[in-house]
Amino acid sequence: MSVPGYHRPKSVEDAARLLAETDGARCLSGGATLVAMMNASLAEPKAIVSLAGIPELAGIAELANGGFRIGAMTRHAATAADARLAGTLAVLRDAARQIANPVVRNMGTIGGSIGFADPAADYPPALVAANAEVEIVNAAGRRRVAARDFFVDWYTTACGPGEFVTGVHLPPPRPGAGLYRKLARVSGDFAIASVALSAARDAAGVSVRIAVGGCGPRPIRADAADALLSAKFGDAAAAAAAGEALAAAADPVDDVRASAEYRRLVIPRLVAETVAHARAALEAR
Amino acid sequence: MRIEGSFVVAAPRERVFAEITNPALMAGCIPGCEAIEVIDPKTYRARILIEVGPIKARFNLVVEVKEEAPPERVVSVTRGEEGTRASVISSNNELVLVPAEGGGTEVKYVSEVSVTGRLGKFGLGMMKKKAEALGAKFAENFRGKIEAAAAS
Amino acid sequence: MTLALSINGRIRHVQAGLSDTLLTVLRDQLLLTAAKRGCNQGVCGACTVLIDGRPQRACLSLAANCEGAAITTLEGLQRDAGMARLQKAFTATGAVQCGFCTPGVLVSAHALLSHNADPRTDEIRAGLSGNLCRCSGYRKIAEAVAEAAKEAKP
Amino acid sequence: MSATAKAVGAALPRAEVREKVEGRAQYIADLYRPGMLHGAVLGSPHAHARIKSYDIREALAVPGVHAVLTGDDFGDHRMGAFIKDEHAIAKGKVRYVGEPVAAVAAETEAAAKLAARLVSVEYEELPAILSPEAALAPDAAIIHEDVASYFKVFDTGSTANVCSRTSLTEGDAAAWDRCDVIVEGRFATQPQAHVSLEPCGALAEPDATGRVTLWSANQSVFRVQANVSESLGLPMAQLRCLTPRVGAGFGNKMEPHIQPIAVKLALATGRPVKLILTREEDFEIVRARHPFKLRVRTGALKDGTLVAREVEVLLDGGAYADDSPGVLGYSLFMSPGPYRFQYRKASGTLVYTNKLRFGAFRGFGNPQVSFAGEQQIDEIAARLGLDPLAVREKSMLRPGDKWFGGAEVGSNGLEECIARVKAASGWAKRAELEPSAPGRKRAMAAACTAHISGLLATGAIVRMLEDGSIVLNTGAVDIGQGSDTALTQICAEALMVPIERVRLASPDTDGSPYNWGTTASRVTYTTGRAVVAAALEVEKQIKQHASEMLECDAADLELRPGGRVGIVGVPDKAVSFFEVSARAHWARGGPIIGHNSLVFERPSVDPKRAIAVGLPFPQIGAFAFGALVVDIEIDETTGKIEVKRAWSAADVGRAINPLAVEGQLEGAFVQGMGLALNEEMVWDGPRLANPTLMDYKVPTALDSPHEIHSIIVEAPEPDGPFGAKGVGEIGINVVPAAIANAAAIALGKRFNALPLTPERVLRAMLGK
Repeated sequence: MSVPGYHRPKSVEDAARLLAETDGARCLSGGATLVAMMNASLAEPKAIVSLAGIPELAGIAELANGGFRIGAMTRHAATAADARLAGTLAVLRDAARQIANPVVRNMGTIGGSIGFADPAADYPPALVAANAEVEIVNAAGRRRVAARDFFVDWYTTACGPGEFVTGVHLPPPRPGAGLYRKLARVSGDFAIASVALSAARDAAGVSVRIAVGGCGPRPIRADAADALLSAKFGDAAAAAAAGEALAAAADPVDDVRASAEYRRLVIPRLVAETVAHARAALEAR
Repeated sequence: MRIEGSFVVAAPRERVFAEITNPALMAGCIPGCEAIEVIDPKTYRARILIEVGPIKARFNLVVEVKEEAPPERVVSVTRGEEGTRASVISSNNELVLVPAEGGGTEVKYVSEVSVTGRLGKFGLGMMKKKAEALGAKFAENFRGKIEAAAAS
Repeated sequence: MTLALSINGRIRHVQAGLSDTLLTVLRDQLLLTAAKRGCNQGVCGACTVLIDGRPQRACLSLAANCEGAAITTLEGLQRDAGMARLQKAFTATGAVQCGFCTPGVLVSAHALLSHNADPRTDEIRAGLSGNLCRCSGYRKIAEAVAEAAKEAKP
Repeated sequence: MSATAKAVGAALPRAEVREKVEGRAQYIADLYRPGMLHGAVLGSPHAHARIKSYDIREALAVPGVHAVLTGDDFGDHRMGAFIKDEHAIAKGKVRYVGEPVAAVAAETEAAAKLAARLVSVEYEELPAILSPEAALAPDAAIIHEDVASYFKVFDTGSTANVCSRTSLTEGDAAAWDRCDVIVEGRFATQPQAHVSLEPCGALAEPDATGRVTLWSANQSVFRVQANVSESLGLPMAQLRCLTPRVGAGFGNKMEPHIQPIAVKLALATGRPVKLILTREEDFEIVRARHPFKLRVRTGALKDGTLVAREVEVLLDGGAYADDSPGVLGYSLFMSPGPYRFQYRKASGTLVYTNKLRFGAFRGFGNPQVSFAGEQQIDEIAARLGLDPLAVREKSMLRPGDKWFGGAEVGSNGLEECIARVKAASGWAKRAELEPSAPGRKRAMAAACTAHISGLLATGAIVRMLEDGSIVLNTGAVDIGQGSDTALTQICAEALMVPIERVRLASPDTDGSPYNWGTTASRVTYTTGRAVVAAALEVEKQIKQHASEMLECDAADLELRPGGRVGIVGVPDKAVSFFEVSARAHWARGGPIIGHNSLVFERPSVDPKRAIAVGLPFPQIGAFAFGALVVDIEIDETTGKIEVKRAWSAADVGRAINPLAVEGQLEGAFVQGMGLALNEEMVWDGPRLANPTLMDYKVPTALDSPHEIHSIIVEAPEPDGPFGAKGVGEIGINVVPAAIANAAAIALGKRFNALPLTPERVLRAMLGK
């Protein structure tokens, strides 16, 4: 008895087929993004393929290698509450906790959020810092793309026509620290700028991944920054140099939240602060 | 909404000017341009599809060349709408060609774009960011076409 | 197209197209007007309802997508003891001024107390950070929620 | 409530709170009428253009459309609070992007919105004037070519793009020579959106005779009636204006928004028409707080005594005058602040631009001038090494002093306000405050303010029904600030009846006495006075009846709690209001009705003391006073300011309902925090770039401190109802100034532009 144009397939393959065959069809996950655009008559889909009926897309499952697969339909609230995302993976939990507000975190999903790929959203830099991979499906099958390559441009991802995100793969959590520092005008707003950092510590030393959000068409990262921080994690000069490298790699714009110039100014300061907090967390253990 | 940018093309100014005022070539360079039709030497009709995330906006535009000072300057006005007039767009565009060292040409473009309707209200932030990306893509396509032609 | 939705414990039949939201259906067809339209973009919180027990934005929920879900609006919580305590506390502490945000705030507060019976003030304010109020400055709202939680203690 | 408990002063719950917490309260968007159509408007794409022609054929062809109206369907009638410069819809010319150009009524909202988009309009674009400076340029395009011919309610001095100018001067300019320290500076404040949570809307229903009943989100049913009748050329009596519950206003709904268009659509279709603006249209079409540009000078002696203050302002008024001349005049009138000065001068110019009209918003210009004035007092204190509050105490207005221009000041509790916030905040030990974490700077600062409550006319009708219960009718709209409750308490107190025995009639231009509006913090004070006076007339009639029933002299009678009247000193000689009223209805004298009308009459300026040019209000109001202390922290990494605690004291004469007074002070503080820290309407060329709640952000529960201590000070106002004055606006006035003062102490940098965003603060910290 449902509405014409509304589909709720039971499997990923059915969903992929519907998307490929139906003209003007769009994926509906949590609705926080797509329905907001429909209300603004920015998006006028002729068909909706809801992913709510596909069991494998929900929930966070531990993988054989000790890593995790977060189904595309997993709501921010569930990701924010999952204690298994610890150590280096805590960066993702910290990010999920700071998305919008509790009510929207009950609706929004990780697949919907990263599919829309607003670079000021909280998951893109966090997934890069967590060294995650994004699982994509199309009519032909599934493939995985590293998060650092998944986010391509403003609101543009590696997903081609008819493709959609089915999940996120996280490497096994390594002992260490994971932090997401978000600067926004008010609580719940998109970031002016954000820093996502994971720091794995083992006998060999510290291995750091860092990414900056809100300051370019996609999450900003720099091999030099990762290298500098990993080599001398305790050193303030290294943190400053890493901050400068990331500011140089950034490509911020002026928008209603802040100016490009301010974003370049604040990136090194946020990086230095986040590194200091991560180091304190490591030393505390 | 002010969109500006510049890029260098390895070709002399006269050549670049000729191509930039050639609708057929421009059609291939403007990202999302689905059709271009010459109405008269000074007026073109173009249909451009812009996709930003789930937004699909197909613009029916009329481009009027206001001033032409070969080989250095073109001023044009674009007017049009998309969907059932869901958005109305108008922009004043200026293109300046400056000789660059090594015989190339620097193409500087500035557009003062006004969008009202659905895209103006909600999509302005996104459109501005997408416009920057479109500008870069145009430059890439245009340079590719000119330099390929020059090389052959 | 007719759609059967479970609203406040009863199946209600409504007409819905692909882009009709739950908020439009609740307000314009079922005349359940407690949920308010403050922004239609999921920011203000005045349209908050419970879907399968979780507070969500009715303006961002497509009616077609709500088939099979249990939808509860403020009108459906009138005989809920927890809601009665909240209503009493909001009345006594002066937490209601214009009242436009109140239904959404009460639904969010009700959900907050149902999974955190004794929240600290900062937890209450975090729990309500998705409900905008322009009149009260939030202080008396947070106090009212704390008051209702205290009342619930055995 | 027991018969003896007092009504005035009791922290009673809101009269209408039950329906609000049960979700039954009906706001404009919740109303439905049989056969109702839906309205929509088309906004102008241009900021300044002549309208050449319309083509409505495509719009009319949309299925379900009943009427498509353009400027041609509206007569050349104009409305406006101070200058009649505005049509009901754009006519002949458009003057800001988004200005309604066409309106449609259709079976469904979707059909109306589609049809509105399909109205095609041919424009001849004109140069857009987007700043006051551009408006004043010699060759600037003229926005209102025929401003000279508009009807004006005062000597505005309108010419070219100048909408009005005002100046007020008192004292001897030679005072500047006596100053040991003079500080001078230029300041700028930003446009702020009200963001009442309820978007504007209206529902108009014509009857067979063409008389229209109009419900709308408003702050004054009488201003709705006046504006609709003026802009449509209808006699006022042809309109009956009512109000559902209103989802806050803050000034946004004091003057008209979509009502005239809704009424015209209803008349054109003969059907009820409901038109509710989207949030985005509410941002783009209605009104906002004026951005100010100020040049301010303040002079003082070595010991901190304030000597001279001079203020010059330039206001962007937007496309139509609306309340702007009043905001200009009032901001100058309040610009010296609550201090003694030997010399005060304030002058300003208001100009038309091609932006949406700027109008009334809580504080009405006072927050803007205080942002400059209260910082200069702190700057003087810092230069002289004195305690900023001590400097204020030395020169504060004292009881008996007159206001700038010579206006009478009744009660004055400023001294107690300052003392109470000093004590509560631990002001003396403010230097010992420690930041809560490394990398943060902390500081405490203060500011003082005054505000009027008054202005213009109001009335009250108190009717005793047959059973002795009371119906009070005042025409005052409760927009959430609690006037229904406060006025009921005042009436119950005056007649010594339990509050449940008094019910308030909903404002209705057919039956309510005139009330200018819920604005200028005026309802408790002005309408409260009328209620007390009307109740007194009822008391006289009751005593007349009782004297005949108890065979005694009326002078020997007294009202007793619980609705009784008896002979003084003779407890058992009494009759009930029920018995009196039954007699009045069935035997003698006729039903008991008390009525009072008043207009605030005390002059704002004493010509012997001051020279006023173009002052838009010959009378102004009673004076309330306030003091604010804030405790803030600044994150040195990002420049972001967090307000940790605040103490806001206000002399409200008498708190009719302490809960409601605290609510006003706390709500005003957080709305003031938005103005201080991040709210800003941003233009991208001619169009508003952030007309959505995704892009224009207001403080949430996590951005505002839980520790907002509202402190009620009561210096009874001689002619106030039980001593009460207004409190609606005073709590917002100096929030930006106090936060800026604290930031200056924390960073050693002075901020002369709002908002104090992380960007602005970090730049100042780094000297960039």
